[in-house]
Amino acid sequence: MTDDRNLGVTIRGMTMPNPVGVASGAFGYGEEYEALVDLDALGAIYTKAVTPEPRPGNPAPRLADTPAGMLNSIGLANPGLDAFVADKLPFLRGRRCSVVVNVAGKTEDDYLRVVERLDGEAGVDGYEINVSCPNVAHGGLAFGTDPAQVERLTRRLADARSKAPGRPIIVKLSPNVTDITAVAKAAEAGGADALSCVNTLVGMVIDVKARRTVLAMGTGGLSGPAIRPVGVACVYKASRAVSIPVIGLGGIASADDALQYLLAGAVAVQVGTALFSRPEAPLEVLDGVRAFMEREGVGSVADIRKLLR
Amino acid sequence: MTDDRNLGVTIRGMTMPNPVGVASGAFGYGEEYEALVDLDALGAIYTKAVTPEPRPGNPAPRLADTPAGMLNSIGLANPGLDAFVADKLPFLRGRRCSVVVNVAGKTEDDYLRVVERLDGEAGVDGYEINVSCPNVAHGGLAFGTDPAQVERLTRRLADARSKAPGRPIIVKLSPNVTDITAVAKAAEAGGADALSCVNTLVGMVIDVKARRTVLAMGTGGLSGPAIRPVGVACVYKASRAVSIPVIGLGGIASADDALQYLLAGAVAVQVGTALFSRPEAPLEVLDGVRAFMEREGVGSVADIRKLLR
Amino acid sequence: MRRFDTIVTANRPVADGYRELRFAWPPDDGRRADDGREADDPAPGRFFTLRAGGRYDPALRRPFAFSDWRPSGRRPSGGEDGGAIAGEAACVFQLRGRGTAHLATLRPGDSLDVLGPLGRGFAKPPRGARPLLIAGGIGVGPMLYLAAALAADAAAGLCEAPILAVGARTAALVPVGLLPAGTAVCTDDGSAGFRGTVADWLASFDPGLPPAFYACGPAPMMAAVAAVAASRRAPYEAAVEQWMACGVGACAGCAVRLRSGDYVKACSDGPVLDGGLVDWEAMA
Amino acid sequence: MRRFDTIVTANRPVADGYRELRFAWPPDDGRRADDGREADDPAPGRFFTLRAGGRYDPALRRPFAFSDWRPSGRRPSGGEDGGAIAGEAACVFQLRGRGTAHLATLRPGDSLDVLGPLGRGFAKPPRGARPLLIAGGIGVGPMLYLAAALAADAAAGLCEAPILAVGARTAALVPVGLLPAGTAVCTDDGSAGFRGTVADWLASFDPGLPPAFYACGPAPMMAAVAAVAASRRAPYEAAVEQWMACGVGACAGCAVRLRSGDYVKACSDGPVLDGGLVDWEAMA
Ligand SMILES: Cc1cc2nc3c(=O)[nH]c(=O)nc-3n(C[C@H](O)[C@H](O)[C@H](O)COP(=O)(O)OP(=O)(O)OC[C@H]3O[C@@H](n4cnc5c(N)ncnc54)[C@H](O)[C@@H]3O)c2cc1C
Ligand SMILES: Cc1cc2nc3c(=O)[nH]c(=O)nc-3n(C[C@H](O)[C@H](O)[C@H](O)COP(=O)(O)OP(=O)(O)OC[C@H]3O[C@@H](n4cnc5c(N)ncnc54)[C@H](O)[C@@H]3O)c2cc1C
Ligand SMILES: Cc1cc2nc3c(=O)[nH]c(=O)nc-3n(C[C@H](O)[C@H](O)[C@H](O)COP(=O)(O)O)c2cc1C
Ligand SMILES: Cc1cc2nc3c(=O)[nH]c(=O)nc-3n(C[C@H](O)[C@H](O)[C@H](O)COP(=O)(O)O)c2cc1C
Ligand code: FES
Ligand code: FES
Repeated sequence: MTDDRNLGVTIRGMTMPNPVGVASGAFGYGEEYEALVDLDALGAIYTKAVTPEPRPGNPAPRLADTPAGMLNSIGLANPGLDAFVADKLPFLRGRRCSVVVNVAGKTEDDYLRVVERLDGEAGVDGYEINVSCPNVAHGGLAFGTDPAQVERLTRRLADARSKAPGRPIIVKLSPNVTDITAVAKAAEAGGADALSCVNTLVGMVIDVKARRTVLAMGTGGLSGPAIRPVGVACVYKASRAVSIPVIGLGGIASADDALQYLLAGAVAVQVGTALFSRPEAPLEVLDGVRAFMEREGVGSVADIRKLLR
Repeated sequence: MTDDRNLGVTIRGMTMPNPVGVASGAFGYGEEYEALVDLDALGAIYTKAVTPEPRPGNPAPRLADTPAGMLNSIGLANPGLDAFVADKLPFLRGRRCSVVVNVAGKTEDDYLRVVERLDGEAGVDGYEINVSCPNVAHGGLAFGTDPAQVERLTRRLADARSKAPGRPIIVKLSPNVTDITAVAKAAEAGGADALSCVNTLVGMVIDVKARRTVLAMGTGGLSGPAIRPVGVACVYKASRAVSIPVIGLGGIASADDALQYLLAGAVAVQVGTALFSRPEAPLEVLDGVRAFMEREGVGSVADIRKLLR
Repeated sequence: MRRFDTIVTANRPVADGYRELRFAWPPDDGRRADDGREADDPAPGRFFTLRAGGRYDPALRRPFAFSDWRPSGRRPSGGEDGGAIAGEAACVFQLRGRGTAHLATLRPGDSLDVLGPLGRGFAKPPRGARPLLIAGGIGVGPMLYLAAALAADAAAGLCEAPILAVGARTAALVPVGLLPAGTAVCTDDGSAGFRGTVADWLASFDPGLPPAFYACGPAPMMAAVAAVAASRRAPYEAAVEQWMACGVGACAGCAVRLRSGDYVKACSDGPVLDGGLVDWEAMA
Repeated sequence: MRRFDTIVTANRPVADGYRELRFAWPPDDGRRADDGREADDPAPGRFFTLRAGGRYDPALRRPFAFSDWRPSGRRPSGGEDGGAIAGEAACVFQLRGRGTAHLATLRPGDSLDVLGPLGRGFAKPPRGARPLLIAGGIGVGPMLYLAAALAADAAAGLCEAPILAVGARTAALVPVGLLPAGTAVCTDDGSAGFRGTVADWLASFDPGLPPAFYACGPAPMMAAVAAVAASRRAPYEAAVEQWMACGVGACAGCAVRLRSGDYVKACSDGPVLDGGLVDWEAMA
């Protein structure tokens, strides 16, 4: 039997007990799912985005149903940095799983403020930099689509990390780009410790009867199994373009889905949308990955990719 | 009752009898589907890509099943320009529906050769320029992702059109770009008469048991209902960025799906992957669009978009 | 709150385009607590979500309000089966789209994937107030359940007897077989009961006592009740409807706009909200 | 060839992980023509595709070979029902993934969406040749049908009697109930019949007459038969398997590589191909 220590994944100073995390925005700040999921069995909780100021979020409706997927336009709704530290972090502190705070903002300085403040707080194990948020305007396009800006932001964040130098900077990439390897390389050049891949695709659903977009904001982010082939292709390409680890996500609902990402080159995965359908999905994914490793005699999660022919 | 003439869609010198066509690559050269679909009831047949030389296509397997979609890596398999004219065009000639030839190639000159030769042949009503084919390498990326090259190619094709100046040049856009409006504007600037939107998304499926990609080529093009929200968003954006007409496609399986595209800004639609599941889908789509126009009292297809709130 | 797989016990049409779905409720779940607000109490106004199709399509579960709930137990008298009473829950659902189309195909014995109970239910009426229950469309399920619960409370002397009014476009849309005796039926076309909307009916109705409003239905109806409740300075417990993803307060997807401009979560702050605070215009 | 909606008539397990699905074949469809190659003739080796799930998920239909087909007709003797015989078709399918998992849930009376008949079937054996039919795994369905058709032809003096060999890993995977008398069963573990692969069995078998090979099964088996057929300079009608999208020759998705390097379409050039020409290595 594989020793469970072999399931651990280390990124800079953070060691996740296992490779299966829950994706930002799908799991709130953990507490909400406590009755449904054994949090201590997870590899990591990636929190809902934290911005310096509280954000009410976008107008409603914010959700739409799509074939094998969904759209969301939550709009980074969150209580803000102070309330996160006061009200949400205490619950997360002391969990067995790693706690990665998803960081967002309107400006580069916003991101810095969040990381600098959290560096002084115990209970945070790493940062996931949400440069792929459609709400952060930059020349009309989303922030994370410009390699130069991604590199600069990453460098500033990596440099700012003084009090808690062991905490990894994980840059979360958008699939809405012509060439994801250019953004991946830019993040690596800026000093990112890892990438996570992918955020949502831009999509729209129109309510034909009502003759308007279902989402109040028009477009939103497409997630769920529908986008899994896109995510797997992105991870395959990104993991071959950089030498830092890549965390895979997008449409993972079963162990087989997660193993596609791990074979494609990821060292860990996140489960997002599937939580809504089946809260225990991440634990089932973990069981399946563990069983695969035992069956195939793989010593560590990062070795799974070597099995791809 | 709406007079059927109101269903017609005119692009340059081509008038499609109705707005519902069948997408390139999903309907061969028409003949294959003759037993299953009344071709004369279609608005247009967009042929499988035609290249100057015959192409055997990519190694097999070329297909993969995905959630609410599929991947293909056919690789522009086609009998070549001469065989197309000799063996395929005669069947298409004289159909009541418009015949739009999907044009592809390795170089700009390849595209020119196809259009120049076909300009001398009766039975072709327009050209759909497949600049979004992942097989046409250009600096490591697909051709259709570089606005400057799209503009130049479009201009060369538009200028070359001498014998049959009425035939529209329809540039088919890729969704695999950071900013689809930039490519749309480039095509318009180059003299395109219309755009079609979207081609497939890049995706990958890994067969975990076999530990290899399902497609022999690794990645392929994702199509089907899974990508519909992406296509609708692209049409919404592209149709607001240009003043030439936009033809919408991507995951259309029902009239409601087509109406989403028409409300988003398209003047016509194409049905691709849904044909595989239900060959009569385009005719059902047409019936539904006609019924919608009657119910809503819309005089022409192009007016449907005005109904969007 | 728990996700569990159970068994459909009944699925039958109750009006044009409406069905009642009943399913087994696990014996160890949902013991009703005394304060009526316990996490596992399937109280009136609370809801559950169903997987309505394949494993991941639709990706979003579908929320439905309890229209009935009975815990498992034992008859004190015993009997052939040892007096076992199986637990059961139900909802009344309208056929709308692909999720409910799938639910309509379920047969007794089919498996059902349930997550619940979720959300905040209805508060008890103030002492001495007349509970006025207004249901429209898909709102009929939760109001039936509330009407039954309040009738039982009233019989036990805990509150005044409730009055239930059900509105529909036409008679065929009213699940008459499910309505308790004395229900005021209102139809827009006058094909049954009072001709007009429930709001019209309300305007002409004298509850005798100070009213306490409870409602669930389409936004215009909810807004009309809000106006009446405001004019009578009466409490208004309003069950809202909004697209949901997680159902547990984690995703902020089910935002409902309040008149203050703030957003609350339908799934965890609601679905029962103070109807006077909700921005009903934004819901339409 | 036609897409039509019909009704499941039977769906039962026939071996571990294998089921036989039977469904009504429309009366006006698939009259068998004399040359056995007519567009609407559900001849052995030809196939149909099924929608195996929701309206668009899976997006690709699933192909299955006919394992049986009976046209509708009338008994000359008449009878209570006027002598009506309903048409029926069948396949034997293996549970592999989500599509076949869905098919396994179908019950008699359920609706079924069929597109067919498709593709090219098996050619008749040359006169005086012994038809040797080799089936492995999911290849058993079409070979059963071919065996029955050739047995009938033989009875009518049109060809020699066929010999059917079925290979499987172990006895539990063999649909014994469906096999005609005299079938050679081969199991890798020797749990039934001949111990070894069908290729091993073939090597030791003397057909008496010059053989004509027919096979459907996994690529390694198909390759082994190709080797034997080549060494005996015998014809080899091989039914191939490949992912399909359109099923009608339009999409070029079902490419099968020949040893020449060319590609043919499994759906319209095949599924029955000259087994000596196929690049079996590329199929593995
Ligand atoms: C707390 C709560 C309790 C509910 N209780 C009931 C009930 O007891 N009986 C009942 O019939 N319905 C109830 N609903 C609504 C029910 O969830 C939807 O009708 C159902 O999800 C529709 O699914 P569908 O796949 O059939 O329709 P879809 O095809 O998904 O949708 C059809 C249309 O219905 C609308 N819609 C779907 N779901 C919602 C939703 N959750 N909120 C707002 N609009 C929606 C959409 O605008 C869409 O256009 C409740 C909703 C909530 C939030
Ligand atoms: C002409 C033809 C006739 C066939 N006849 C039969 C038959 O009589 N009985 C039978 O059991 N099966 C038959 N098959 C195979 C059958 O189509 C597949 O087993 C079925 O589609 C699997 O669907 P699924 O959704 O259950 O599996 P999926 O989850 O889609 O696939 C499971 C695995 O099966 C493989 N697979 C699926 N479909 C195919 C395919 N078409 N070609 C190659 N590999 C595939 C894939 O590699 C995949 O990993 C035939 C295939 C063809 C092309
Ligand atoms: C409701 C919702 C909210 C999300 N919020 C965030 C967020 O705040 N920050 C972020 O980086 N990603 C966010 N995402 C994106 C997910 O983390 C993930 O990248 C994406 O959904 C793809 O994974 P999935 O298909 O498993 O859901 C959100 C996704 C959903 C569905
Ligand atoms: C099997 C297959 C082959 C295709 N071949 C072509 C092609 O030759 N040229 C082209 O422009 N698009 C091709 N496409 C893309 C489609 O025309 C269409 O843009 C895409 O599939 C999205 O539409 P859909 O979801 O309705 O299929 C092909 C798609 C499929 C599925
Ligand atoms: S549905 Fe997720 S917060 Fe309400
Ligand atoms: S499946 Fe389309 S050509 Fe064979």
